[in-house]
Amino acid sequence: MIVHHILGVDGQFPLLYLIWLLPLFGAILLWAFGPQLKSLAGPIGSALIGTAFVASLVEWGLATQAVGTNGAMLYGAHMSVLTWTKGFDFGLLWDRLSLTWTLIITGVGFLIHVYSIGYMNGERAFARFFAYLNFFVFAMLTLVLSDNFVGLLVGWGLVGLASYFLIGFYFDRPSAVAASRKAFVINVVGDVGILYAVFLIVSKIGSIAYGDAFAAAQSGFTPGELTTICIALFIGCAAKSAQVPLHTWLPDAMEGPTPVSALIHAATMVTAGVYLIARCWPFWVNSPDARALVGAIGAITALTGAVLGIAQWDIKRILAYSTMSQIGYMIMGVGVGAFDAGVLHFLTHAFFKAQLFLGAGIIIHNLSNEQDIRKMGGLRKQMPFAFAAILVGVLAICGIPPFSGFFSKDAVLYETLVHGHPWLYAIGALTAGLTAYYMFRLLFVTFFGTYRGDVDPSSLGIRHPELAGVHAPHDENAHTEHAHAPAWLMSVPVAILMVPATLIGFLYLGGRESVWVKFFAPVFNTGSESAATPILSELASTLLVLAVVLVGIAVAYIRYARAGFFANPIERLRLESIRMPAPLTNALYFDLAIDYLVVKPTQLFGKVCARIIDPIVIDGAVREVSLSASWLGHLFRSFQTGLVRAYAFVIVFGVACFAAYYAIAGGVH
Amino acid sequence: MNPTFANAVTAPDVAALLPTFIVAGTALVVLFFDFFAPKSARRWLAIGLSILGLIVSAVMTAHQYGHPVVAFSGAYLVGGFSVIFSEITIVATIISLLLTLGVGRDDQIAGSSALVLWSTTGAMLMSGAGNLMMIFLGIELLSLGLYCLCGMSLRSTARESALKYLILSSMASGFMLYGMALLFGATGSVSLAALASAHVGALFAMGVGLFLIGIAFKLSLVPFHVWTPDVYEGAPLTVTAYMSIVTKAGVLAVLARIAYAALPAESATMLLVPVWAVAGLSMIVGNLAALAQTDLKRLLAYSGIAQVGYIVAAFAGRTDYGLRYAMLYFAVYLFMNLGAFGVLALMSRDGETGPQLASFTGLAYRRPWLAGAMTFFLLSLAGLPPTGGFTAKILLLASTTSAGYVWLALLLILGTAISVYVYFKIVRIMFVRADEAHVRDERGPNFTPWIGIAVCAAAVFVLCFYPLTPSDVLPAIK
Amino acid sequence: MAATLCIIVPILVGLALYALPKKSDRIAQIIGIVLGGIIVGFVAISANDADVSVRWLSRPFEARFHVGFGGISYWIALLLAIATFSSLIALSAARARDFVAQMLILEGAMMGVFLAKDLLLFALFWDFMLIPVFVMIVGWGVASRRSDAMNLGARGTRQTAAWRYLIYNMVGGLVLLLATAAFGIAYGSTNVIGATGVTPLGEVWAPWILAGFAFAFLIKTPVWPLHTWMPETYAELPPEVVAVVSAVQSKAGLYGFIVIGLPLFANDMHRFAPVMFVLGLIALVYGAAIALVQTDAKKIVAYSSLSHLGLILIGIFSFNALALQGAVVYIIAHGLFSAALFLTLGYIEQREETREINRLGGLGADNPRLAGGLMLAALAALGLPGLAGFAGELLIMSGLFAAGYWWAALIALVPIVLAAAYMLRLFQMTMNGPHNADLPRRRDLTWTEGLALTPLVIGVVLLGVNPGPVATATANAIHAAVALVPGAKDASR
Amino acid sequence: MNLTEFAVPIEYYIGLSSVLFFLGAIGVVLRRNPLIMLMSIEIMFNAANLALVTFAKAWANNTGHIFAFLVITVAAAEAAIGLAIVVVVFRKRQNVDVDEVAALKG
Amino acid sequence: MIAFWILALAMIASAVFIITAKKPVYSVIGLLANFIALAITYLTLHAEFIAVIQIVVYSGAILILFLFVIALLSSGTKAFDVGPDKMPKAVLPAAIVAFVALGFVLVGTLRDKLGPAAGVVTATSDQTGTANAFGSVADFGASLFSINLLPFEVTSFILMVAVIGVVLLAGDDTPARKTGRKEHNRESIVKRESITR
Repeated sequence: MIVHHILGVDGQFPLLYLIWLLPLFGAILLWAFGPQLKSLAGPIGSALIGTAFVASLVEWGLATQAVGTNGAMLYGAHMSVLTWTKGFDFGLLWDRLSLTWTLIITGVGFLIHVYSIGYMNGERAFARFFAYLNFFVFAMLTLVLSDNFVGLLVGWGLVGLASYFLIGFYFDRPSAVAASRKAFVINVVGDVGILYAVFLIVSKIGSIAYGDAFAAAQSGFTPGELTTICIALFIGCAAKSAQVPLHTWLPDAMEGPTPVSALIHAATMVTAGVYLIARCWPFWVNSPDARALVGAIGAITALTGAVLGIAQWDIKRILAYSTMSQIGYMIMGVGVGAFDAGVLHFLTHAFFKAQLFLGAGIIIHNLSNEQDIRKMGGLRKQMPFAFAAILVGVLAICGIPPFSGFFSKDAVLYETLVHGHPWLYAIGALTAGLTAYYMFRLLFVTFFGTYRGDVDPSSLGIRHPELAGVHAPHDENAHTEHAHAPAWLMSVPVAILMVPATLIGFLYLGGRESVWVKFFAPVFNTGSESAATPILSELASTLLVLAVVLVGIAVAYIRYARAGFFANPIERLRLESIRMPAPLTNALYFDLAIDYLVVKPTQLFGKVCARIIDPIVIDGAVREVSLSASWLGHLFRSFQTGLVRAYAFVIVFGVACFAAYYAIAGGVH
Repeated sequence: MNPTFANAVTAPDVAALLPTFIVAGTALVVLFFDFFAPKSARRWLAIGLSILGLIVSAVMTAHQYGHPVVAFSGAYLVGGFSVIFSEITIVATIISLLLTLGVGRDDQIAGSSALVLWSTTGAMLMSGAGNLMMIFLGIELLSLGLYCLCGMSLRSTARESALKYLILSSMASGFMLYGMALLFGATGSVSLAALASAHVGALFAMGVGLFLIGIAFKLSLVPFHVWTPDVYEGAPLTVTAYMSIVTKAGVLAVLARIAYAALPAESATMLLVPVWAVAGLSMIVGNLAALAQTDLKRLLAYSGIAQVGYIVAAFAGRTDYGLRYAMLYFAVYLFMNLGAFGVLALMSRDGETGPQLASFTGLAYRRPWLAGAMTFFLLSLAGLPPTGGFTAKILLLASTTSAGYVWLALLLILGTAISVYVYFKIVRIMFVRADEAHVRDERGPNFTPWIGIAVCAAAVFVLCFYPLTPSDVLPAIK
Repeated sequence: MAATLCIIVPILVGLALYALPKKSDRIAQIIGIVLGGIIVGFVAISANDADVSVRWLSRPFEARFHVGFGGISYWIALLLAIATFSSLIALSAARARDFVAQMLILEGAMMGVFLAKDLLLFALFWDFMLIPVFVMIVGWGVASRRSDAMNLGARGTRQTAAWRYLIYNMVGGLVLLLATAAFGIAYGSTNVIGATGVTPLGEVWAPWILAGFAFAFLIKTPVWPLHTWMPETYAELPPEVVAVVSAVQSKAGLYGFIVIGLPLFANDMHRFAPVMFVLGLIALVYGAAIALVQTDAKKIVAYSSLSHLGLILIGIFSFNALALQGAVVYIIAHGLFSAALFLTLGYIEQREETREINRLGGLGADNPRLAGGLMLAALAALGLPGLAGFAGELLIMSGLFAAGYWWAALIALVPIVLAAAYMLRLFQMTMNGPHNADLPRRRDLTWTEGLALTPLVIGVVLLGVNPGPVATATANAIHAAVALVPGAKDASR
Repeated sequence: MNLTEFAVPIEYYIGLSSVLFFLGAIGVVLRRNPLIMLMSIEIMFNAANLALVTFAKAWANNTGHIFAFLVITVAAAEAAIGLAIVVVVFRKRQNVDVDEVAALKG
Repeated sequence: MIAFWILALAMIASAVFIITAKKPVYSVIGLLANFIALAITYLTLHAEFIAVIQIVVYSGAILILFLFVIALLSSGTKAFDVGPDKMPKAVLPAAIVAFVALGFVLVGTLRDKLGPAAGVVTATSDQTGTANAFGSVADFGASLFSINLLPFEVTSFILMVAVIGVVLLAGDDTPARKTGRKEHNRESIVKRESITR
């Protein structure tokens, strides 16, 4: 008997199929007929996603209507799609959590699609790009709409694949190829973690459905098993959401086109971990160990991301580390049990980070793929729109009220206190300051001062100009065509994004009594566990964080926006580049450690097997056998001398043996 | 009191002997008609008459099946068991004669046919022999003809083979004879029936031992196999083909009779262990030695050593199944081996020497049917489906394991595994794509072997799916 | 009747092709494709076909020509038919008449293996199917194909590949023969595959007989350490053949464990399980580790097969119904994607005349369809959720876990990560990166080549989305078999 | 007729025949002259005959005599064929030495 | 007894002489001595007919045959030369092995009482001799033509084989006198090949 009572009622919502499959249809269409569609591919792909977004809204309404707005508030839909075998039933799930994600995926996705029409205009593989994007949306929807762990895992894997495709979109570029592989493999590590959790769940309850699993969360598992499940699931989250130590793929993933970074590696896919934890809240609620662990790792990630963000010069890598850091916040939030706060941060982050990336994309696009902020400067006047976009994003991410980030970050930080983790709070607050510092650093260095694009790279301290940032042109012919792209295609989505990036935080206005919390109250039915009174009141916490943020901004201002900097920015940047501490330039040696602790030993093992055990030990033994057979063959051949006497001798020898046997045998009787 | 000449021969005796004597008599007829035959017809006449006589004999032999007769005071036993071996002998002779049709000199054809027929007579006598004298005479009749057949060619290797065969075989006959003498001494009688009820003493054991040496020699079991490769290689191809079956047929019959009926039951196992041992040894050594061969006839000689090892191993345990499947396997061996020899005959330029391995290069693309036939026979020799070799081998395995001789079954498997390499070496080279300019396409003198090949292939195929295993074949001595 | 036809017709037609004139390659290929297509359709509609049973031997044990579709046989036969069909379409070998003939004979022989319901018949076809493969390595091995153009010195590898294939499998086949004979003697009949109510053999014989079967099965699969014939064989065989051999023939051993081992030797299978677990796990990790450092594209896939089939072996020996269903699914899945992989690698080798991934690179830009095909196959092989490989892996490992072998499931997860690494390495080093200037630029897949991949790719996707039909169709037989095994934990409630 | 009539014990005869027999065998193994090899074989046959005749006497059974008679006949035939083969093999050769006749080997 | 020892000594000595003699002619002499001694031994064993046959057939026919062949083969320029010994080190091992075999045979056969003393004497069907006539021609003939008729008949074939065989072996030796068939055949092969190529 499959139980769905926690997650919703069975119902028929045919529109769900449309939402889910429309992007897949788009992907196949664009992939198969890309060459024929040519530049139509972009609009078609965007339109499909847009339709899906509208459909989601309609479906939201329909679902609300169907379930009614009565006190139960349990609206949702389960539809049986497939059955593999007993216990392996597949269906779609439509509840508030998946709704939230669906709206972001299709909504922000739609905007980024539109943006991409401009950004990718003139690329040779234009249609393929949109096919991948559509495929990504499909995969992400699979992930969030699935009503069971395996369906989630399928989506989980497919988004990884889409991410792989898009990171490696410029597949003739070795760095992109390497980055895509790294991303995929690390993500598979995550998949494997989830797989393990699935095994455990299936073996205990014989079903993969969320409903069955969560129903059993309280009593169906031993605490140890529950912790194991949570940790295994979290391995998946860590890989997908770039948590320490599985985060190293994310900065490299910036090899992909900027819209991809915005959609996949900022707004949606990397937050899948947050979704998973939020979705599996019954497990977390019942497993304090997992909460502590996940919260801690979230905090560490947040800090690590911020620290590494300080040292970057590549605009996309700065944003990537900031993404990592922000996801750290989310994970910290959902990890400690503040599910709605974490999800809120996901929501606001989706907007402002998309905003930031798209803004950065405009810059990069206009500077012919220049990504190093040292070579920028003074862009405020050249690209006022981009400046505005980035400014809004920076203010939001730094948590300056009333921008959206303020509400969500504040909520997360305060909830950590509420759930009794003052250390996490401290780390979070520190990170907020660091975030403010490096984001404003980005802002100042990029937009203030004078333009440095024509300065010799080495004088800026850029050691390997060919390696710093990605300069390889997308396509030799593309440049000339860029000019023809209508500018509004890129600016309108950014402009639209600015609205939620600024305002969406107000959903949380009122804290526990806010619209947001009420909206999710039926989902995160955590009961009223008001734990220890926090050591700070909400207001105090907010003010403290704001103070730290302001300190960060101040430091950034002092270092990069004052006369001392503008006096000789080139020399200042050069010195800073050279004097950057080695641990920071080497990203805290995470890559190195993984290389030496995991990759190299595995390869060594493989080489030992391939070069020693297989050919020498196993094959050697076989070869010895066959060689001795052939040696024996030749030996017998050499006995056959052709001399009659020798033959007679052999026969007499045989006779002697026979005679010996029969002499003895005859004596026995 | 003394049996007189008049009642020494009765009508049933003559009837029992008739098929055998028809073969012998045919030889005389062939020789006789050869004087009058026109030159162009000598060949056809000789072979045709021989085959005719053999067919008549085969039919008559078949009629004896199921009617055991003890003829000539126990000297000759016909009926169930010997019929099978006699038929195998006759069929082998017919097929060999078919191969012979295009080979050799016109003026020798009648003589050689006669010798073949007499050798066949010897083998048939052996399969029915009821006493030691008959065994000895049968072997000698068989062998003497073969010495001559081997040496008849003008090639020096043929004569060398004859010399080697003669010397070594006579020596082995000597051992066998001495063994018989000791057996006579131990029992006071030469009849096999007396052996069965004899007291097993030292003399008896030694007699059996020396006798079995002779058997092992004729069956070319290791280490008494040394003559086989040289003689097979040197002898004319058709003689080799003939010899590879017919000698074994007669001697296997003798061995079966000895093993199953003519030894005291309580000590038979002990007395026969060396035979099983040399059979096991033959499987391995024969196949190993064949690994290194490039002359096809020689290779088949070694393979024959191993194959006989399989057959003899089936006697181990002396079960009904063992004999039955040994005979089945031997029948299959007859067809697959002669089929292979038929292919060799088509590949041999002078019809006498065996082709070298290299001349098979790319045969599958030059003469696909011939290559297909050869592949088929080799598959059978290796015990692979869809051939009689497969079914017969699995039945051999079944009987050997059920008799409790698992070690022999394992050796059989091991030997077969080695033999796969041996046989597939040929298959491989036939399918290798070669630079055809370097391969001389050797073609045999005529196409008559195709008849033999077709018969053999059909038989091998049919025996896979319809393995004839006659019942009531346990050898009798009375 | 359908089963009989599926076995006999390809063999007869194959033989008959030799009667065609030498130059009739085109006609032969068309005949082959048409026949292959007919067989696919024929198999597809024969799921409920009645068995055919004719007496073969009655002494010393009963043996019958007994063939039929039933349970797992149907699916593997379908896989075989599809794989052969694809291969025949993809075929581009020289001397196509002979090649098609051998392929058809191979198809018939393998049909025989999977449709036989009699042990002796099974053994017959088991050995028989080696022969066409041997012939094809010898006559059409990659080295020989290349020798037309450039490389005369590479004969050695082809020879050793052929020999290894033959000798290893022959040794296995012979031991199988011995075991079959012993079984026949001990049980009195070999007409037992798929039969119900077979009384277990006595304690003395059963373990040894099973050991014989297991030895043959392990070689055929192959499982470490009996695997060394495989990489070279797969590398040297023409891709059209290896697509069939790797896809289907290598499954014969696993199939044997399921339909012979489990129902007939339940006790002894249970006793053997620890050994099999160890071997399977070693194969699993070992194959993946080697695939990670190989540079020969086909060998990467070959070693990945070693790894994947090790997993199936473990799944079978966990005696868990879920794992066994997963094993069946994975058998089919692996067949589909490995056929696709080998076919695409064959296309690449044909175009670029090398398999060294270090020498390849950047092919994707000019050959999007080729890249797409390889990508999809590689993704299925690395267990991408949503494709066939994943479904099998998931079911097997869930079953393993449910049966209490959590540690085995844990170890089995490592190769999944490695698979991602080596498969992407394979894909990227051939398709991505800068184009190697030395390599000839040839055109993308022709439509026939694409067509050959299509059924496989469709199969991979369909099976990945819904393995239900395969899993449920075999559920009953598997439950019955598992019920015989002492102490087996059945996960499904 | 029984053993007591033997002036010489039967074992002596058998021992003698054994010794003769193996002298013959040694002759075959050691000599390179085909004629002497054939003679050695004749010795072996004769040794067997001696045993047969001895046992015939011991058992008072003349079958041994018959056997010996047949053996003599066979030996004659064999000698004839053997000598013919020796002649055809060695007629054209320089040396009468079986070691020289070893083209077939391996 | 003394007679036995003398005969035995003569036989062994002559046998050793045969196998060690330098020239085959000497061996023939040794063989003659051996046969005569053997014939006398047969007489001591009451095998008169066999003794006679031994003299007639062996000494009379076979030895003469040997002598003819020796004469035939030595008519060439170099008689009975031997080439280099190809297995010079095998003499000793061969002799040792043979003597070991002999030892085993002796041990094996002579360990027990031989003949009827070894076991129960059973009346066998072919035991027809009477005390007085044992070994005589009559006794021999009666047995030969009654119960041992078949073996006797078979010997006739053996002799026939010998006759035909020797004729075939020695009859036609020179390639020049071959019939045309082979040449004809070869031509046809060549023709066939040229057609097929």
